[in-house]
Amino acid sequence: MNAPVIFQREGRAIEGEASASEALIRFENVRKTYTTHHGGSVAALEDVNLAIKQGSILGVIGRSGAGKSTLIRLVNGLEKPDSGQIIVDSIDISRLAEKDLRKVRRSIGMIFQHFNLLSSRTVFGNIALPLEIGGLRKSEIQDRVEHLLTLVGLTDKRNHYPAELSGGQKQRVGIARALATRPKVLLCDEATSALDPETTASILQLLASINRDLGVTILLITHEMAVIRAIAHEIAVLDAGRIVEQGDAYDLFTRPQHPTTLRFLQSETGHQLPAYLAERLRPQAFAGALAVLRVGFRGAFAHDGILSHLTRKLNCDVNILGGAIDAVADRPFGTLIIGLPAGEALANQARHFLSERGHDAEFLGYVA
Amino acid sequence: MNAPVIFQREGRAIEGEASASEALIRFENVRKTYTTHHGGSVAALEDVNLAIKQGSILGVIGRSGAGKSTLIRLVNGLEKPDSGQIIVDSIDISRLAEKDLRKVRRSIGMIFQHFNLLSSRTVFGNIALPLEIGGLRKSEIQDRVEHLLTLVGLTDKRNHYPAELSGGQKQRVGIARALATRPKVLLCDEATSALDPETTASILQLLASINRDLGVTILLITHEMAVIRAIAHEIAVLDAGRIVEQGDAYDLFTRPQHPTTLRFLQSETGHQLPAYLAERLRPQAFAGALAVLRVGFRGAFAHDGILSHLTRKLNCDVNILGGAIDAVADRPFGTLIIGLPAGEALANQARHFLSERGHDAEFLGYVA
Amino acid sequence: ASLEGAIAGAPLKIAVTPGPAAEIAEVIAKAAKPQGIDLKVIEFSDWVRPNIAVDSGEADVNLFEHIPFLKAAIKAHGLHLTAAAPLVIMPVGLYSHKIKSFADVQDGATIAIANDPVNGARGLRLLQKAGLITLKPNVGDDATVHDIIENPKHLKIIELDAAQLVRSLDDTTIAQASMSYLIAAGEDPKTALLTDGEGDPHYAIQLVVHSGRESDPSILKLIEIAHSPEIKSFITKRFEGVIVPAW
Amino acid sequence: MSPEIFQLIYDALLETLFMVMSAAFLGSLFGLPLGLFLATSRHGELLSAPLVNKGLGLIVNATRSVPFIILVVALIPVTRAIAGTSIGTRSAIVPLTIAATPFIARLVETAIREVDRGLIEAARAMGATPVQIIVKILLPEAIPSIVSSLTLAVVSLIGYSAMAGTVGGGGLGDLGIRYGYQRFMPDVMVAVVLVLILLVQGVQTFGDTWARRVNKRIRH
Amino acid sequence: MSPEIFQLIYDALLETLFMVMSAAFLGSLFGLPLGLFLATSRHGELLSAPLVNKGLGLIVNATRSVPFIILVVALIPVTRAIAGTSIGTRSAIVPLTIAATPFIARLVETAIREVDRGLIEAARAMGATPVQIIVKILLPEAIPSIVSSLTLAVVSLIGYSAMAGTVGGGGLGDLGIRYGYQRFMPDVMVAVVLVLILLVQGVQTFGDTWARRVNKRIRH
Ligand SMILES: Nc1ncnc2c1ncn2[C@@H]1O[C@H](COP(=O)(O)OP(=O)(O)OP(=O)(O)O)[C@@H](O)[C@H]1O
Ligand SMILES: Nc1ncnc2c1ncn2[C@@H]1O[C@H](COP(=O)(O)OP(=O)(O)OP(=O)(O)O)[C@@H](O)[C@H]1O
Ligand SMILES: [Mg+2]
Ligand SMILES: [Mg+2]
Repeated sequence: MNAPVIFQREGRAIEGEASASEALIRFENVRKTYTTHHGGSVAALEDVNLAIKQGSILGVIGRSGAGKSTLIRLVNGLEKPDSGQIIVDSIDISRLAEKDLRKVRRSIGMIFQHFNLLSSRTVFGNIALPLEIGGLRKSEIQDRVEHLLTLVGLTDKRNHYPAELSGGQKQRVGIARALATRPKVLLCDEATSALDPETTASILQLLASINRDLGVTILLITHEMAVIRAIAHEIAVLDAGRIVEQGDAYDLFTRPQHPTTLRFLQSETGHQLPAYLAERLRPQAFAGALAVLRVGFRGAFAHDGILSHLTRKLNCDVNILGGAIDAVADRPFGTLIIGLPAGEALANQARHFLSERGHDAEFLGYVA
Repeated sequence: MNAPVIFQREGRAIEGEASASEALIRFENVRKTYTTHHGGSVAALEDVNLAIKQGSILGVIGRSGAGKSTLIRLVNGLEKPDSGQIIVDSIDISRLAEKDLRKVRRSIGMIFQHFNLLSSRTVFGNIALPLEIGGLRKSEIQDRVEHLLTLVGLTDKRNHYPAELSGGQKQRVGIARALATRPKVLLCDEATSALDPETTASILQLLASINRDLGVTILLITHEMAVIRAIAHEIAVLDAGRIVEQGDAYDLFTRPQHPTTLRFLQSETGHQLPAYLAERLRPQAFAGALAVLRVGFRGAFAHDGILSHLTRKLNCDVNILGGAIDAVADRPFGTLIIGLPAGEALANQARHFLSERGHDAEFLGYVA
Repeated sequence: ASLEGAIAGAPLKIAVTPGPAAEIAEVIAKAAKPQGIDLKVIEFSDWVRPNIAVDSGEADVNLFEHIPFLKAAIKAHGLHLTAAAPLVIMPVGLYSHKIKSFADVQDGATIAIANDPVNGARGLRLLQKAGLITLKPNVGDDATVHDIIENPKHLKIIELDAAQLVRSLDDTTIAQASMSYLIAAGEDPKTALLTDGEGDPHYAIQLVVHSGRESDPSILKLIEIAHSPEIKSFITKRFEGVIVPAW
Repeated sequence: MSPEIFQLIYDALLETLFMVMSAAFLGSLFGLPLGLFLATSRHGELLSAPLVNKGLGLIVNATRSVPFIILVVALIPVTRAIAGTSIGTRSAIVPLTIAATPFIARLVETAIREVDRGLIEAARAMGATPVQIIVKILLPEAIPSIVSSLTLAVVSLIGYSAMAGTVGGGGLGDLGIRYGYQRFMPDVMVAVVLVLILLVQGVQTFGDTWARRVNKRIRH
Repeated sequence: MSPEIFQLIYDALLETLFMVMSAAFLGSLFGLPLGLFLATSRHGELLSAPLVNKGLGLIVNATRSVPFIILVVALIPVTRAIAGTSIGTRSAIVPLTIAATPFIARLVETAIREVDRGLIEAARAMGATPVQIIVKILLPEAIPSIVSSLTLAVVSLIGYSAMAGTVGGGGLGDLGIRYGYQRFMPDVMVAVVLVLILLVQGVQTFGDTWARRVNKRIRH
């Protein structure tokens, strides 16, 4: 068997005692296989080891079909692993009887990828469901649901049935429902995938605040890097059922190691050359050409005026052709594609200058 | 009644004869109301006027519940308008009998927000469905489906049933199914909402290529501005059932007029100050502070080395604190948040310098 | 020779109902075999279709009904049937698990009678005979509960399926019961409070044929076999004098 | 037709209504939980109890396999114990109920099986007990289908109730058989059948309307 | 029990199988399309033909409301025209089929109504004709539920067949009624009932297995 390629960063050990003791959720050598109707079998997860600290927000990313939903569904025992352990709050979930699982589950909220709303209940009724299951008093339920309706902006839809809602409205009902019981752990399977940026932002703010104020541990599956960037503390990258990279969100964003992570982040961090530029890129210099460099910045104030220094040092115009400077986990970082009206020599000089100051710089070619 | 606030740009008339004649799809004063189970009524669309050129890609954006899905469902007659006309290929769809609608529909592909896959058919069977409906020969169906399976990367899942697929895999089946009949018009309701960035990119490339090579007209609902940016030629912005802004994608991205559009784009174009900066922003200058400016760039090579000019002109370091330079509809544009180690006077000078050269610059405050 | 041919050519079909009629028909069939008649017994578990079967020619003869029932059926369904020969008399009696004499019948007691028209009338006439009710004069074989003009003890008269009557003895004060079911249920026919008489040829079960076939040679031959001493002795022995031959 | 016949039909209608409604009510009372249990007690399901499931399934099948008239006879002692007597309209309810129960149970079982698995998962994820899942998820979600099934069961019961005549239960079906079939009074038969059709039509229309009303999945 | 009785039971079993399977086959043949049509012809539905729907619904209800024994007799001319005779196992198939058809139709109707509306929409968006929607969407998606319904119908038919065979050679149910009910032979009755239970159990197990096999919604 191939050993998984795991990149561990900044000494954050996955299986070490230290992390084991502070971890609220721990996967240990978890393997999960599905058998299909036509008799085949699909290895959804293999050799998964993962520790999630109490009170942290873990972003899980990975290609479609990588096993993200499976991973999250193991945490509350909706799926049972073929082998390995899933330890939640010191209890091995996978070996728990359904009856004991129930208690654990009541402290875990889940937002489903496909919403799973009851068609027979109104928006209000759907959000009230977990509270009814928890046995809350009617007036208490009323209060909480009202509050949640306001939070997710569905007060005017309280009496609508799911069939009468738009996709995003259904998703917000799912979110409100998962928050209703004030869980200690929140499992979010693409919780904002059907929401517009504005609503997404407000939901993420909501999630961040319950994480900060109530210490809720959040597992967040998403394919939107912007979501990860906005609230994840840590990231795990799944690829074909294996965790290929995991660690601190800032580190992972700024120095991705695994090709999958890299490709994912490129779409987000301005790493990629805009199409119109990529088309015109030539390997050889020509008259009036700009030399194109890709420069990665990370640090306190990402590049501390370095482009101005470059301008002065080389005495030429620095043209920003693309890229982005942004913040991950509240620390700035970014990539800029710069163009210098210069030949190879000057371009190399620039590359040197930047590298010396701790910024990765890569020569890409020439563009008109 | 309130008249809708429509911002028309660059002379692109919505109802003018010119556009009417070249438009493949035209909405004329369309209004659509739903009645609900509890007796209320919801105005999903009001006074919608819209013209979509043959061969163009229209991105439809708007908040959750704005009426996007309703809009798209009117195009192939899945919903009937209360009043107004929807003209597709010179035929008023809304007045067509189901029988005649069928012919029109066979040339319109649709990707559903909720996938709507047959649970009783395998991936292969689901993709084959529209071809069977179209009465294609078996061998032809086989060939096309194989090709599509490759395109969406599901060859190894061909015999899986939908219940055995991940969310993104289901969505890809829905995409392949919509493309199977090689439609003239493609309606995409959040077609990539469940896909990771990599898969999204490849699907968007696919859509762009069928648009370019086959002239397929595409209506694309999405809440991901990156998707719009990547392939939309035109944009319509829906707000609470009304089209509040529409026009050329580049114009709209670079000079949004309506508050809704603005808010949407801010999340995408680096318009927003990173949270860590926003927190530290002060209105008054203090020792060692940086003056923070937001500069919008649009144009051939977005800012043509303007920051270098600024560096030389003011003789100070220009610090890029955030923002992004990117391309919309293959033309560069962007917003950068820059910091100048300077007092108010110098900041004003910089603002002037930039504004003179056609770049909007806004003074935000001071940061340490 | 022609007669032999006709007889050998097609089997005769006799429609019966389960119980004594079926049993007797089986014995007749056994006896007929050596004589060259192939008699096929078809059991019906309702009382309408054996007549319809004979009327339509799907059966040649039936054995389950007495003349009053036949008359009613002919009238009701417009059939072309004729009684060819009587075979047995199955008396009907009034039975009880609760009382020893009619004098013990309490006010408002429940009495069960048959729910088919003719046997129901038979039961009502027995009740009249017992002095418990009075029927309209001249109602005869189609009397119904609506023809009761006097019911001094306010008897509750319930109509039940024939086979159900015996089973209702524990729930009723008096139930009308046909001997055949009574025997089958293991009750003693002799315990009857009242019967309508072993010798009442009015209720003799008939061999019934399609009108015009009563002198059909094969039918005549069948009647001859049915009326043989062999059959007579079977009936007498098997039914211990409760069901008696009618010829 | 004489006014007497009208009276007969009217009485019979009341008897039928009484028998059918009682049996439908009782049959649902027992059949609903039984069907729910059958649907949820298979191996690996909510109440996973494969042996009990098999046992109950056998009993249900046994009850369903016995011809109604034999069931009536076999149940005489039970009927007597419950209704005090084995004959009459009231006691006909016992075998009718016992015939209706497994029938309704199977229909409910089928309806429950159709409920979206995702919803059960959602409820499990909330820590719902099996009973809560049944009461709060399975039943409400299956209601439109259950209502249609109950409609079917009531109509079938109207048919079954014709056989109640064997035990003196009376009712329209029995009237039709005795007067129309055995006495061949075609006018009575036609009248009875018409009333029966009206009754069934009414039940069906009511059931359909109700099923549509409780169905929240269908958009207006 | 005499070997003769065994022979009787064996013959009756074959008769039952023949009657029930034929009637189930024919009843499905007519009932399936009828049920499909009933489900899809209401106002605003796929084949929207509210009047025809109402008319057919009435006929279905009428057939279902007539007590089976009356139906059998009323159908004698039809039976004779089709089967050549009105008595015997073969001819019992006619009334059984006619009773089974509306029953199956109603069950199928309920099953079809449960199919996810989104799928019908998807097919409509593809330009599918109503017939294509029925054949390619509604039927395959409703199959698990239809199989369960057919199982129910077959079991019910086994019960009904006891009454259809109020004619010699009427199968197990009839044997049970004649020997057990009318001749008071409890041993035969018990034997017959046991065979019936086994038969029904077999049908049920087969149906359940089949329904599970065709259900692709359930994860393994
Ligand atoms: N069948 C219905 N009955 C009642 N109201 C409905 C129905 N369908 C949609 N609506 C309402 O109409 C409005 C527009 O819905 P629509 O599905 O078009 O929104 P949308 O823009 O696609 O939103 P999203 O991005 O969340 O999918 C919403 O407020 C929704 O609640
Ligand atoms: N019930 C099942 N039977 C067979 N295979 C399954 C089943 N459920 C999931 N799979 C397979 O397991 C793999 C992982 O699925 P999972 O749903 O965890 O992916 P995911 O990472 O959530 O993907 P997405 O982003 O598309 O939702 C996929 O290849 C999928 O096809
Ligand atoms: Mg998933
Ligand atoms: Mg939508």
